[in-house]
Amino acid sequence: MSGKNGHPQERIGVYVCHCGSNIAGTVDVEQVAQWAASRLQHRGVVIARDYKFMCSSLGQELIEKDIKELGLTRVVVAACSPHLHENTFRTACARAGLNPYLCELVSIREQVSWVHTDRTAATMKAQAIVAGGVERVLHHQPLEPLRVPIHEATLVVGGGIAGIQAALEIADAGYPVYLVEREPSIGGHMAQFDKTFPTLDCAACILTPKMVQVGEHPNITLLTWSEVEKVEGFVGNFTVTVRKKARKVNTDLCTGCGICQEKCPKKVVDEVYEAGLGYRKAVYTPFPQAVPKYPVIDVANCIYFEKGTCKACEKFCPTGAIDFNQQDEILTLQVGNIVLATGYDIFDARRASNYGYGRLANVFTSLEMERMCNAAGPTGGKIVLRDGKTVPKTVGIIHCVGSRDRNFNNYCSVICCMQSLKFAHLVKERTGATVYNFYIDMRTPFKDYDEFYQRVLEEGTLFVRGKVAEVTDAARLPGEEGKLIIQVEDTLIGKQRRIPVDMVILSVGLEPRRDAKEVARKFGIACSANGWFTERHPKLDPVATMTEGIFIAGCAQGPKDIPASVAQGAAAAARVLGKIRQKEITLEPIRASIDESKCSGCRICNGLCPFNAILFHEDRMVSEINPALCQGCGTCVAACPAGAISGTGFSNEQILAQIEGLLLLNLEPQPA
Amino acid sequence: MSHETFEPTIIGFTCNWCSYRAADLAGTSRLKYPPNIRLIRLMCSGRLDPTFVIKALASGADGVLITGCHPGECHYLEQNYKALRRYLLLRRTLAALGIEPQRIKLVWASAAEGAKFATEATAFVEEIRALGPLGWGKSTNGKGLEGILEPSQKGEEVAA
Amino acid sequence: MTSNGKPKFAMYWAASCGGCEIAVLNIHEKILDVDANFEVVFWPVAMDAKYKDVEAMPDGSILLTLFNGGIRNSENEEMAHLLRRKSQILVAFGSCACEGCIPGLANLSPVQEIITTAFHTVSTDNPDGLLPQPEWSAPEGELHIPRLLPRLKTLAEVVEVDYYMPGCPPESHQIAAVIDLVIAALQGKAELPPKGSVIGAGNSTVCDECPRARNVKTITAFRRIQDVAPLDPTLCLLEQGIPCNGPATRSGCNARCPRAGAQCIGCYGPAEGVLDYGARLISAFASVIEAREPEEIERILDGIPDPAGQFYRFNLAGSLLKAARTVWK
Amino acid sequence: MNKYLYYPGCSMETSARAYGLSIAKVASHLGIDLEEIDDWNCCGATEYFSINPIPAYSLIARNLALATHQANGTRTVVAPCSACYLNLAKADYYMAERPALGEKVNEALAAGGLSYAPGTLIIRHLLDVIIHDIGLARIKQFVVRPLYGLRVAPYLGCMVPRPDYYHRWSDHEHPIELDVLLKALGAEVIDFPLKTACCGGHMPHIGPETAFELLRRLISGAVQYQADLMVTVCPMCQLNLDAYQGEMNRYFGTNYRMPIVFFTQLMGLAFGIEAKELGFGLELVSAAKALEKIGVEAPPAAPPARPRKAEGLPMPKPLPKKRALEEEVDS
Amino acid sequence: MTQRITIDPITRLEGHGKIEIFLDEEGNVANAYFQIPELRGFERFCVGRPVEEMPLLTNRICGVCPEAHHMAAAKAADAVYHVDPPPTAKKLRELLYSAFYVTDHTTHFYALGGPDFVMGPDAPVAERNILGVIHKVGLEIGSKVIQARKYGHTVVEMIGGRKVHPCTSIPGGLTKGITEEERRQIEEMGRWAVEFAQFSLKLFNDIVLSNPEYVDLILGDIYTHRTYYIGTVDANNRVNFYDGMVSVVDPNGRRIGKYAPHEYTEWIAEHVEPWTYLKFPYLKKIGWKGFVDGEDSGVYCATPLSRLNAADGMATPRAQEEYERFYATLGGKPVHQRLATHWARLIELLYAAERWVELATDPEITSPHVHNPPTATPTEGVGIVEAPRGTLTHHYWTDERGILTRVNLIVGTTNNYAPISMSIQKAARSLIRKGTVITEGLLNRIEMAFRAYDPCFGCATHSLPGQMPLEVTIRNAAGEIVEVLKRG
Repeated sequence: MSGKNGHPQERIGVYVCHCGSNIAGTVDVEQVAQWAASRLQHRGVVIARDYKFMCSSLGQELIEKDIKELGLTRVVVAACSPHLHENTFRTACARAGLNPYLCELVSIREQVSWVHTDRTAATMKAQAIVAGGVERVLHHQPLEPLRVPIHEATLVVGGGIAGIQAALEIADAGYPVYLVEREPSIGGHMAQFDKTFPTLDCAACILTPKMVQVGEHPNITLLTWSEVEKVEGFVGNFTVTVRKKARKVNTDLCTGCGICQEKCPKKVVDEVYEAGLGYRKAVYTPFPQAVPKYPVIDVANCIYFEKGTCKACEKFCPTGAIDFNQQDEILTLQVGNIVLATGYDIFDARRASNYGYGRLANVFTSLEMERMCNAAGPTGGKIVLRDGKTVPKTVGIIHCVGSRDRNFNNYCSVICCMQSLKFAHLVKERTGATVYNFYIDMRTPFKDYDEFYQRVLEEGTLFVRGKVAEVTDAARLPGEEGKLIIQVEDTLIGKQRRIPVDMVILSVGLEPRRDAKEVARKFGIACSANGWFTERHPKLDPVATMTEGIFIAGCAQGPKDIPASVAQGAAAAARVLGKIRQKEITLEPIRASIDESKCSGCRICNGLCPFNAILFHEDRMVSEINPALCQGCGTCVAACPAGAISGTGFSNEQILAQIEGLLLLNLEPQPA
Repeated sequence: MSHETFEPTIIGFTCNWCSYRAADLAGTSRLKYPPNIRLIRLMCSGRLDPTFVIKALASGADGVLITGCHPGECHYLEQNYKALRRYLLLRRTLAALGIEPQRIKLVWASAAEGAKFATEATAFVEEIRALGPLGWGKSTNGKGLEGILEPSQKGEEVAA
Repeated sequence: MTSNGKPKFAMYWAASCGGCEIAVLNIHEKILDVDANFEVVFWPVAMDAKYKDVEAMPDGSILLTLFNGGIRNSENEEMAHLLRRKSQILVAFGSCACEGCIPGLANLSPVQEIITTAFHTVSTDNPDGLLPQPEWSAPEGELHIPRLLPRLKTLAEVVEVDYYMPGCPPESHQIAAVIDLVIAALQGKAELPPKGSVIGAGNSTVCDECPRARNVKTITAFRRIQDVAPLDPTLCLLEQGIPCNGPATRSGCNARCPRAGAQCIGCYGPAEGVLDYGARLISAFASVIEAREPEEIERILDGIPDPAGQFYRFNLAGSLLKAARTVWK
Repeated sequence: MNKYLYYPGCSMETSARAYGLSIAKVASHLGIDLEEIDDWNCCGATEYFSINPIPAYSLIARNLALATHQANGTRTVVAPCSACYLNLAKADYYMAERPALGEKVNEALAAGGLSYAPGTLIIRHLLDVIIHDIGLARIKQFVVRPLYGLRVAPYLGCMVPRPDYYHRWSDHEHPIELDVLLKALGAEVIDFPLKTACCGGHMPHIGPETAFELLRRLISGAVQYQADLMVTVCPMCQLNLDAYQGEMNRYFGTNYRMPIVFFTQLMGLAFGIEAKELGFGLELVSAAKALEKIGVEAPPAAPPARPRKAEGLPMPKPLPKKRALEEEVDS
Repeated sequence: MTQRITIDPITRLEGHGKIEIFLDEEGNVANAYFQIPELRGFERFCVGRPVEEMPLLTNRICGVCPEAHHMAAAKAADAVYHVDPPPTAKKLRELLYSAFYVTDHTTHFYALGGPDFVMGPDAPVAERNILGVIHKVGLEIGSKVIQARKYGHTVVEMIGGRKVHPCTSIPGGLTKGITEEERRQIEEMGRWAVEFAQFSLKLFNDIVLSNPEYVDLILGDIYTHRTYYIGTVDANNRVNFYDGMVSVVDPNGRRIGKYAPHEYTEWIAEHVEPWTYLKFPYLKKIGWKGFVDGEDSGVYCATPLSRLNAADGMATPRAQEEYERFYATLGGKPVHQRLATHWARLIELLYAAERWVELATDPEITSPHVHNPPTATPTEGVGIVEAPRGTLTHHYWTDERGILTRVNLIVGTTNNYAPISMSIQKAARSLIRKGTVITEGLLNRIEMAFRAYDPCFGCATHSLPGQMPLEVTIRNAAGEIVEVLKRG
């Protein structure tokens, strides 16, 4: 093994840190240094020092001095975790003219002094770790960090409030943005809402101005009724393929007058915008303030596309904008960064069949309720039963439907409590009905939220603490006939209760988009088990992902309310702008490469790379790795049966040598 | 070495993003585990080449602990599944060579699971202690494999 | 062949099957070049030779020795040392000398077990359970047979080796090429490769020479060759589920077995710079298995009923572990 | 011809003879070949579980073991009784889930030279088999005397849809398998909210008052919905609702006369089989009056699956799994 | 006074041997032990391997006759899986095998056994080898010899995938067939091989049979043993190498029976001596009576000579002629003179070549249907072929997955261990006498004694590889070493 035959030509310096008493308290650092100097001399160790705080400027200067005066060619620092100070010592070496990657930082604090108590054992382990570092560093090679220029444009996926915010921030900073939205209009869920808690200001009133801004912004290319099909490339240089679905409406001619919608004879239940509670036409804009204003023809439901006749819209369109032959367009975008704000789906209340949604007419979901309350909604803002006229006298609002429930989702959906309070208020305000809230725990954090709770309490809404067992129309006691009976254990009085109501509102939870996992795969980012996109760090890096250049915002990352979504949108934008301003980014030069002369073209590695960095040349029958796409995980290095793939920074030689070191295989015989 | 006093030597492989950080967290949280385990940092459990494990065992380690991100949380998306597969096949092969498969162990630990790392490490050291020395060379004699070749070479000839 | 100042050539077999000798004879006409350019001083299988002469020769007086066979008993070891002393260039010739080959599988069990098994087969008439004895006093006197080493060793484990020439046996065209090279070097027309290199083999693995069509590898099941019917004559065997060792086995044989519809069993040993053949193969096979759930993976792995044999068929003695644990104990 | 192993259970010959008779008729009509398991024993529908699980499970497993020996060509065991179905399924499931239990049970079985490997058999309820193996489409073809005008309350009880180890049912709270079957027969099916509520189980013996309340809820529910009769899939439900209806009336001073019949009996009728052969008349609360209605022809067109009012707000569609069944019956 | 001469190592036989000779008071030979110091453990380490690998693993028992092990293993594996390969597969295997026989017998005659005759037993050592032969008989013939081996190997490679250690036989047949183009070449080479075989017989005739000194040597008592003989024969009791029943004849040439592979344990048993790693097979029905010949001793012989003795003739015309001439010349069946084995070998060479052509011209031979996938559960099976050096028996037991649980091998040369030992003893007795001046040639004659068997201890010692030079140690009655006769 190359580790054994040694590298006499290398001159290694070993530096053992006391870290005050953090290390020295448990490890005999002087001993470790002396040991290294004697037992590892024949491995090239020319100097081994211990010092109070290696990371201090004095400590660093010590290293720099030795590099210069002793002509060190390798440096091993035994101190804290590389995640803390690797950079510090690398830069120190660089200052002294030594390639920073010829320095190895091994942890004898997190891995030794802080986790062990026996001084002798700890010291011995520290020695082993140092030996490992020395053996390893012998095989280090000088490396240059990779520099990649960053394309100025940014792709924002999802036109909800988070995406809108991100797009505007970046565009306002003067950089081009592509905003891709699946639906005919941007606006997302917020556009469906009536009021927003806790301030009760009208969602449309605060959202539409932003939507209009987006629509008009010179730096924003708005691509609605479009979906991302493919993402290739890497931070700074993504190539994105977008399918712009055929609107069947020529947007250059369309004025958005809406005549086509009036004249269209085909009525369709609007499952998306009206949450299934209302109707739209086969040619439609989801709502009056839609941005862009242009309608789309819903081919699946259009009579013309079904039967070949009708064309009412075409007949009446004053500008002849209807174009039945319009085809999908495929666009290729060059962008440097990507923000994913793809939002959420609501929990499908039909799954909790004990609450009877879908079977019992007067059980509604919170989203249906939003539409019902909305002045622009199917009932013009009137709160009525499914029959469309009867005003409810008693209303039950059930919290945590599909959330905090092991049968469905264990997590808390964050918004339901406040939303339920909002409905309680609206229902009271508009119908004067008696309102019950059935909750497990009230969760009203953040500014002015709990105040709102107090207010609703004062308004006389009744709160029952308990998880509802079932909603049924099976009357059993006098007074229950024709009502919906809510069976619940009131845990505050410890009694089973049957509460007859006219209307039930299910405060349904938030779930990841049905296709979240697929999207994650498409963009090469990670998903948590239940499908929320995973952030790089839950606290310190909440909007970045493990994949350089791809950021996340809003509910795609996890349930959150409007303020939080907006904040994240802005945060993601800030991160993107930061990158753009760097002009280029440097990547750790930890990369795999293939020695073509050794590659047998067996294609074992071809399918292993999640970043598609490995390409196969049919002509030469060899594989090749694109260094810019490679993220350096080393899976292919480990998999190559021909040993044709090597990885910088973590080469076989380095690891094997470190193993020998850790096992103290190549020690100078004990001086007698 | 007799069983009571047997102190196993264990090599642990960690991935840069989850389990190494878990180890760091164990440290910063001052959680204790036995000093028998010495860690090597890889970028990803997918980098784990079975050669490393065999090399460690052949060079005097009594056990090898392999750690990585939880399935579905791999920094590199799904490379830890490759680690899982290699681990399962390697175990079978080692077993066929008479090495107790329990001497290598795969543990998932997220960056937040410092405590889990410490408990798993402690548990593993005990498991290996119970199994006794592996006997492929002694880590401390400075010669690795040869270390145990010597005795067998002294008694080179075996009575047929 | 009379001594005539020609450089001296020797070929010797230790624990081997003789296939290497045959492979050398199979260079056919080339054998005459050997005759023309070398004085063959020692080659038991092909000629009467003088052991004492070998001993008598000055150290380093043999230019080239092809040593085949593994080191199974002390005599093998002595011969290895003797020929090392006498030879300028000592070549570990063939899989046995390089990495132990099939006989190396003996390192899966203790030598005692091996002997006991051999002397208790169905056809053995051995009521008293007799076993061969190193010393035995026959009525006429003492008889001796050598004792066996506890495990089979590779040549490099007992002496320093200049070159390695893998293969079971090495392909004749490779042998011919090497002989040409040495002759050319003798005439100063060529450079010999640096000591310790592998000669007479390719730099890549068997797939490199295999004509079979290949796709991105994914394995959903391993299958035994006799169960695969019909065998696709043009598609990669591994992709047909047959555990072919080609991807990890050094090239140089021109992918003979895969060409003939049989999976590569690995006789050319590990590729350049590979430390442990089995480990590479384990890693490669496991990496491309199409499954995520442990149960599912285990189910697929059941398709490899004999991992030790599959991954260390030729390489056990030369692997990092060298032998099964029972042998070390 | 669909072939199944048949586990009748103890009630077919006694309290639920009507069920037994009608099953025989309907099965041969639909070409369902039910091969009775030889020497079957009690399904273990006792309180024994709470005393000592091993004998309880062994008792059940014996039936499964016997079934495997007989299983030539088929792996499916059909039980018409919900309790039998549940217990057999339960044994199969837990023997697999808890290997330790499996071993113990097999030790016990070994005494009789038997053994059972969990998962070998598929245990299904008769209703499930009829819906999914025969299919509503084919059933419709057999209907010669549609049950037009008969208003029925489909009642499953608790043991068929729960815990539903193998996810066979469309819903645990409100499965619609029985509903669509009866619709296929031409009956007018009410959306009976209590279709999986408790029938009282063993309570009539232990705490009659409790049992009566439970029965009252069910029967009054069916009455509210103006059902002509209740349709069950379980001998115990049928027994409780039928046999204790009188006492329940006495207890509450009510006067309900709700006939309780087995779904197979109605199938038989719709197929044109004579009422007597289907065991009608064996029930205590006579179904005669209800049956007269079927004599009445000139039926109203079978009501649509889910009436959607012209005005008012649209209802959400049911989940795909249910929709499929409904579409099949509507088609 | 003691004289010492040294021969070392024993040469020109594949594998190794060691001879101990004890003298009595008069200095005459009291006893001679022929020891085999090796044992490779295939019976042990093949356990646990999948049975389909045996044709590949057991190849490595012997690189001189891997084809024999490949075939025996393949046939045993077929039996284990209870599967019958398609006719074409069987014919291709036999074709490969015939071509191999040509190569192997050629190698032995010209490179190993021949030199003793061609160069003469007393010729200078340095010349008593294949190159010597080539020098003597002329390069033109030398290249013929090389050609013969080359052609044989080419066919082995075409059908077996490799020149040495073929790889195409699997349970149920072969992994591939041959093309018409290949068939044509094979036929061509076959026809050449027939001529070469005839040429070789003529050469033997001219150099050996026409030399009274050699004829005496052959017919002389030194190399004669009246033992039993076995050999595989076809339905018509003609010699067959690949398939058939094993025929057993007694020292008077009477056939005492024939056995099928799975019956071998009823006929063959192996005797154990503690002073050697090799076992001594003998005929169970007759029993082990020690190293003696005659009707009462179970010692038998399995060589080309034995095969001729055990059969009623050859299955091809020219070989049949030679067969008849053979017995006519040597005075009828059975022939007990071991040195006649060299002649018998050449007759087999001719048969193999003729069979080669027969099969190459078989209409079915190019059919693509060469594999019947096994369907039955694997259990146990025996495969027998005639290896050039004797009847080769492979016997496997597997579990239901076809993983070997037990293996038994009785290898060609092993059959002849007892007779070889006897030949050596006899040679020693008759050649080493008080006051005998032991010459190079004389020691070579001792070697000739067993070289006739073309013993392959690479094979025989399948049970554990290891090199072991032959040394003849002579001890006096006191057990002191009188001399160590090492070759050289």
